[in-house]
Amino acid sequence: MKPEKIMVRLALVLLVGATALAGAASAQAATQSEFEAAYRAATEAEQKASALRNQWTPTEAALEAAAKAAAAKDYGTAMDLARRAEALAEASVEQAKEQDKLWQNAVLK
Amino acid sequence: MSRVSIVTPAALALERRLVLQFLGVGSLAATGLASGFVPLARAAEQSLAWPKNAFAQKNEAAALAALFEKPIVVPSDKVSLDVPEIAENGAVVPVSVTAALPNVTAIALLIPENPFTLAACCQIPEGTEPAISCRLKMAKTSDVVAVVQADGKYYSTRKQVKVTLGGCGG
Amino acid sequence: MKVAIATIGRRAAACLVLLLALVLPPASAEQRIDPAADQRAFQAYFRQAFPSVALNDFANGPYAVDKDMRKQWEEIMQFPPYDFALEDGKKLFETPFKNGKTYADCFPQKGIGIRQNYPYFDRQTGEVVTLDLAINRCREQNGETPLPYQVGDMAAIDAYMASTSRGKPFAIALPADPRAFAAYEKGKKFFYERRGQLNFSCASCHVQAAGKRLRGDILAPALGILASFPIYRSDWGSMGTVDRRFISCNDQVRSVAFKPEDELYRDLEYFLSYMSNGVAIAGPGTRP
Amino acid sequence: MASTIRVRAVAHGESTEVQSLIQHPMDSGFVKDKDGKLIPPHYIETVTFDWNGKRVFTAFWGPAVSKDPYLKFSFKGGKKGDTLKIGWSDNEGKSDETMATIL
Repeated sequence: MKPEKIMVRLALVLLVGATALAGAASAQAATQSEFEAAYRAATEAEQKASALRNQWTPTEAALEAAAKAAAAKDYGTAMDLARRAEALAEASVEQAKEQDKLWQNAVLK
Repeated sequence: MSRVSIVTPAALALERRLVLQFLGVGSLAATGLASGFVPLARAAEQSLAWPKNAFAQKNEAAALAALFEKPIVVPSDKVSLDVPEIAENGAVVPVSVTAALPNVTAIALLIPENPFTLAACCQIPEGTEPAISCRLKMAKTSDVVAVVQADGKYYSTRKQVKVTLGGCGG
Repeated sequence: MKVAIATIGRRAAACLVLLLALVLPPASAEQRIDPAADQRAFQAYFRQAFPSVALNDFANGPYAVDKDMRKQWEEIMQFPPYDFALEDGKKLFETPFKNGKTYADCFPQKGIGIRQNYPYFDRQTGEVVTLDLAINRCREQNGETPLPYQVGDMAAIDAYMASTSRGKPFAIALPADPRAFAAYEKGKKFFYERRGQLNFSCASCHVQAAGKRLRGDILAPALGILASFPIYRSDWGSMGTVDRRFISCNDQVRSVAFKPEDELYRDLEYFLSYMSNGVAIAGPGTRP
Repeated sequence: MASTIRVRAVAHGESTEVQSLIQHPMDSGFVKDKDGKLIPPHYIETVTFDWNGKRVFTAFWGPAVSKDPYLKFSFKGGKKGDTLKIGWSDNEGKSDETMATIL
């Protein structure tokens, strides 16, 4: 095999290995307080969505799963779920703001 | 187990033999009681026992064999089956069967793709028209098979009904 | 220096204009919102999209726009599964409350043949009142506990009251009251606004895709879509009211549904019913 | 308790058309309830129709028959005013019976 190919392959392996490690590391390192911060951010975003009366069911499901994972002390999973919930909540807030204007375009005139 | 033959008085002798054989079987009490009727004493009438074994079968041949004692079933255009092409809902599929045959004594409806194949079976006494309508449940896309017993012979037809969920899911 | 003054002048003028625009009242709610024009456009769209469908047939949703579905419906209508609920509804409607009164004492024309006027805008309370809300308010005024919404007795009473209005065209009134127009507009917005993770609006299915297939279902056109309520859906295996349908639709597009009789649901029902003025009531109905 | 059987029997010339709708869950045993528990099978097994003491129809049903089952058939004979007896029994030993007048 050509040396360059080997080098590329080696680099790839290292890269993959590193991210996996980082992922695992972040899972263990996510402490309760980090989870709670992420969870708070998610619930605040969801409250904004609720105020706009535009919550999504997957957000609620992710929040619930995050709380359950945290209760089981699995803060890594809980952290990921809380972040996912926040992203979903933000998206639903965005949707509500956009639709506030865009709905007029769909009206039968 | 209970091999009850759904036949006209013509085969009554056979019927009586089955009834006697059936009486000997332990499960009679359960079946008799479960159906809430006093079925079997009146051998003159077609027997009333619910064909438990036939309803327990998981494929067409086994269900028919259990119901009609190994019938030879011949596809026939004399049996017409009215079913939708696409079921609006698998829980309520309207099915109508009409048989342009004389001396029809029973009509059975089978759905091979259902967990249990035999869906329903009706006894048609002398003087009753050989045509029924009912509503069946279908687990998924499947043939609906109608088998008609007339003069001790068996005629069938089948049509596929497409079944799928509605809406855009949860 | 002169340049600076000029730019300040120009900027001040711009602010002034901006201020004026804010101060001047925006065109008053009535002019901008024109429900009658909306209704004409709405009905015209569906009459053109489904030229062979008679106005009253729009009450039959998917069965008005798909032959195979209609055939199955006609067979099921020979002995409709809502028969039991309809009979229960009549009995419930006629059973007196503990104080001896009945629903007939709460409703105009003793509650018979009035479903086509609901929902209406109540100018005293300034809100949209649907038939279900009126039923529960009648119960509360007579010392009875309100019925749970969506199913059961409420759906049965709806079924009976709807049956007494069969053939009477929807006649939803829109009083010249800015609050009524506002409620109407909020309902209209809800109907056209995309929601949920699937990012659909009611219009995505019941306007743009009306008559088309969504897996096993044929999507009902929005015109006349409430005329057959309450409906016995094979999918539910029981009766359901408008609330139950709104909530199940929201769930499907992964939007968190509101409580039954939420203000927005009532406004949506008000908008949808007003759009269907002229379509005869055909409830109770059966659906897939 | 109101009857669970609705019947519409109409005489047409020399035959009578019978339609019936029976209030029954017809649980197949394959459906889960809200909490994910399987609802046990509970379905009508036998339905009989008698006109003036003569058995005119018997249906044997399994779990594949729809909820609130419907049936239509017709038989030669029967005139306005005759009575029709309908009875059903299910796999839990429950049953119901009613008399209907031919219209």
